[in-house]
Amino acid sequence: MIHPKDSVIVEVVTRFMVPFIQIFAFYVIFHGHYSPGGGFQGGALLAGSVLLQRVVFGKEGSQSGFASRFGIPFGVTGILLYAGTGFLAQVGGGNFLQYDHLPFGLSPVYLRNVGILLVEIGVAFAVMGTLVSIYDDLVGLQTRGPDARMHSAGPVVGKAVHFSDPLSEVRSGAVRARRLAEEKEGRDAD
Amino acid sequence: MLIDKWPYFATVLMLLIGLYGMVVKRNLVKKLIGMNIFQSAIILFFIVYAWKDKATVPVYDAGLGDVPAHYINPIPHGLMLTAIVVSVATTGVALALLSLIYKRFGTLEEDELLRELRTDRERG
Amino acid sequence: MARYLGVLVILCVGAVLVYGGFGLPAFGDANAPAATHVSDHYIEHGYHDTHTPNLVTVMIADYRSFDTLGETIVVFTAGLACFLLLRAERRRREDGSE
Amino acid sequence: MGGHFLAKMAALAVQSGAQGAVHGAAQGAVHGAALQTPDASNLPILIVLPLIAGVILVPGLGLLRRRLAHATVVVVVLALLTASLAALRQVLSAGSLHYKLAGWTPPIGIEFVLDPLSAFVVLVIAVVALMVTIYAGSSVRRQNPEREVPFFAMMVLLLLGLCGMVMTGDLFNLYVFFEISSLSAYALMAIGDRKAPVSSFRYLLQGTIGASFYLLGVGYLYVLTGSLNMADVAQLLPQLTSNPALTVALVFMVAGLSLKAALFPMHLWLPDAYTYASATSTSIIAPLMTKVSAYVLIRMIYFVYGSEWALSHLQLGAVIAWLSMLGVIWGSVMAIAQRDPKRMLAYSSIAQVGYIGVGIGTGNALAMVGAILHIMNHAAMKSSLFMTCGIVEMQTGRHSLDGWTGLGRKMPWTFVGFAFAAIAMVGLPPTNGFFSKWYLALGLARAHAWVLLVLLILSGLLTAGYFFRVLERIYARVPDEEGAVGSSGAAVTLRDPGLTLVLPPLALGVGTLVLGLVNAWFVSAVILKALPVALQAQGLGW
Repeated sequence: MIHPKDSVIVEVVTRFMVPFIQIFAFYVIFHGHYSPGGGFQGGALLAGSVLLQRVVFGKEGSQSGFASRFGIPFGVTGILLYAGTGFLAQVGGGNFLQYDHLPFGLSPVYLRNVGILLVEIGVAFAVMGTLVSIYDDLVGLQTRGPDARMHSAGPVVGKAVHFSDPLSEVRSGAVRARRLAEEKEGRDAD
Repeated sequence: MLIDKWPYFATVLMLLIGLYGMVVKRNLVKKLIGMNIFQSAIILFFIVYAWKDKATVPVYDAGLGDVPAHYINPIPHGLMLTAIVVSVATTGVALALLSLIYKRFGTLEEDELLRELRTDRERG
Repeated sequence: MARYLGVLVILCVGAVLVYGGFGLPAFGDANAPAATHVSDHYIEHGYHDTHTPNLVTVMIADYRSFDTLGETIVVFTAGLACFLLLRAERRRREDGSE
Repeated sequence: MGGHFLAKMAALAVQSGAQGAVHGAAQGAVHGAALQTPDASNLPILIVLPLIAGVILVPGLGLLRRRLAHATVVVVVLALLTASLAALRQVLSAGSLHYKLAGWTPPIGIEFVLDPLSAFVVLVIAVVALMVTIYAGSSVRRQNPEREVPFFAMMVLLLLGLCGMVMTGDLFNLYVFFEISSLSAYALMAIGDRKAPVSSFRYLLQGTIGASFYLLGVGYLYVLTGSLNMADVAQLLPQLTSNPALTVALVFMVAGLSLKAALFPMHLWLPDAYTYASATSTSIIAPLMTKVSAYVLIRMIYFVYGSEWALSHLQLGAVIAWLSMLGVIWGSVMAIAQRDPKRMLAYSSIAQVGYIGVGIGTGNALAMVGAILHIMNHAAMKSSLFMTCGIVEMQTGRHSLDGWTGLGRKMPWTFVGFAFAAIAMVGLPPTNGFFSKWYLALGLARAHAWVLLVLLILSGLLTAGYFFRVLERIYARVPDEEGAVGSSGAAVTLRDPGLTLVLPPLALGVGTLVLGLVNAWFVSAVILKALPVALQAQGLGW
């Protein structure tokens, strides 16, 4: 695995690339109506941008980009968007996923157009969250936050869920500062 | 006559290579790679039969109109998009299992694992 | 022994596939059933039904959108499977209960 | 919010079911809001919608509060059960239901088909799922507390996959649901014993071969017909019967599905997977996964290819019947040799799926009644047996049959269900296990397959061999020592666990007896209508 210590170039190029990858991903999702592309491809690209950060900045260092605890919730959101669109069409009087009954007040053709877009966004959400989540599980990232509650053996403590940011340290740059200090120490020791 | 269908036989060959990896290789990662080749072969099989001579990608173009002969068949492409996703998902689960196996047994060689598997459950 | 058995099985599969090849339509045949039956409907009506030129998108997200919902759920299943197998496992080890 | 939503769905299901009888009497304010046309035609989607909602809600609510996960699954499964009961009633009284997903008519879009056969299998799934869900509430909390939420989410996904497989009328959509159920099954199978991931990985490889072979078969069918809709394909196929590619499609589909159903030469993944997985996983996967695959096999052979051509071509029917019968004998013999109760049940699963295979291969009305009846019987029996195994493991920590000695006196209620299920497994008269084998035997006699008939009776004796051995050990012997020590080293008190653990296996076990008692009515009211049309005409006479 590439480690930040290995090369400044890799780090800088990654920082430079990630926004472009993400923009391109959004282009792929939203331009899926007109050219090859769509939810899965765009979602995979979004996940790719996050995974690039994971690889280059390490497990803890890239949490500010996309925290691991969001993986499964993103997947749930994606399915919710997809199935929700389908159910909305049913509420509008059609069959499940029959977009021309979506209650948006457009002509059927454009309703289908919008329906396709909504659905593709749902797919992109689910694919992005899930692929990142799979990667994080595979490389073994320590997670804190809400999903830790999903499998803590003891009873759940506290009524309210507070989404306190367990990684504020990372975000504020404290971790990075510490790492740089360590690095400097190491170099001094040499 | 069979020469006309060479892409089909290419996918058959690829499928057999994948199957060989899955059945004969003794290392679990190699089996997984075989599985991926195998699934890709099936995906290619569908794609091969989406092709029409003298046709272009299935993106509507006002110049070409909605004449079926001008576009290749969109169905296999859509189906295989789903199949690719399924393949990705299966690979993900398989990798998770492999990392779990490696953590517990320290090996991914099937022979060694089977030896472990055959020992009595009472003692294991 | 098992190795040769495996190779034998694979050769059988290959033989069956080659045999099946004789019945398949020619490569690129625009009049094959696959290229005419349902596919024609998608190409002819796809754009006019949705104003979306990409017919593959129309097909996966409208005509066969339930497949794509299934596809999304498959991916989600895989994510949840990794979660179930690896993250919970790690948690247990941290607790020292194994 | 979630509960309210699901309650609404359940209410809708009940209402749409009731409408078959009351005919629109209740068309009023309650359901007008959610669905403008809440007539019976919405039932197919109402079976799947609670499960999709469950897929979203179980992880969603589980993130907030761990305990909500199980409650949500219970609500979801209750909704599923209500919808499937209503569906079966509706389908039996008013004929098949077709639901056009996304509103497109079938060859263009995907459809859900509820005919008597699929409605029946969905009901079987729902009943077993409800029992296992009640059981899992306690067992998961005791065995894998740290995995509660993802475990239950996986269970809902498994059920979604299975119900989708049963109801879909589209070949490729079936593959998608196939993979949903398979992936969740691999994951569920991998938790349990230390070795579970290894057996689960082998299951994954072989299961993927099976699913991919099925997909290859779909590919051939698509290339030959240009359609993916089952009814449409079935209509187009008769013109193609001389095409070698169609033969290959049939062979690959049957091979792939037999692999998933663990029919005889392709059962290799099953014993290890069932043995090492946790009892809760096994008690939901063992009764449902192989049975639904067998159902898909029936669907393909009888409804898509047409049984006359498919079973006579290449002598496929005879091949399936003979191999399945070999599987019955082999599974029973292997089961006798086992000391581990779960492994014994796993081998017995191979044998029991073999019975279904014999029925499919024989292919006359009587044998098919036996096969379809056995899908239900085996689901109920196997679930009950595996749940009891899990209880013994939890209460005593013992993994060997030796440890079961005299437990019948220490844990009386636990073993009532086991005893009934075991007797049904052997096939003694008042239980329903007898009737499925009885119809199977009649079917074999009508097909003049005398050797198979003799083997069928012999296999019954073998089954009796291993189950009576267990029953004798449980009830007729005195336990070796008082207050025995479990494998974990801690002293165990041998007594019945709580009600939620005892009740489900008991209910399913007693259910086998009740279904046996009302058997004649059940066969004529449900199973006969579930037969393919060609076989219905044959009738049950000679």
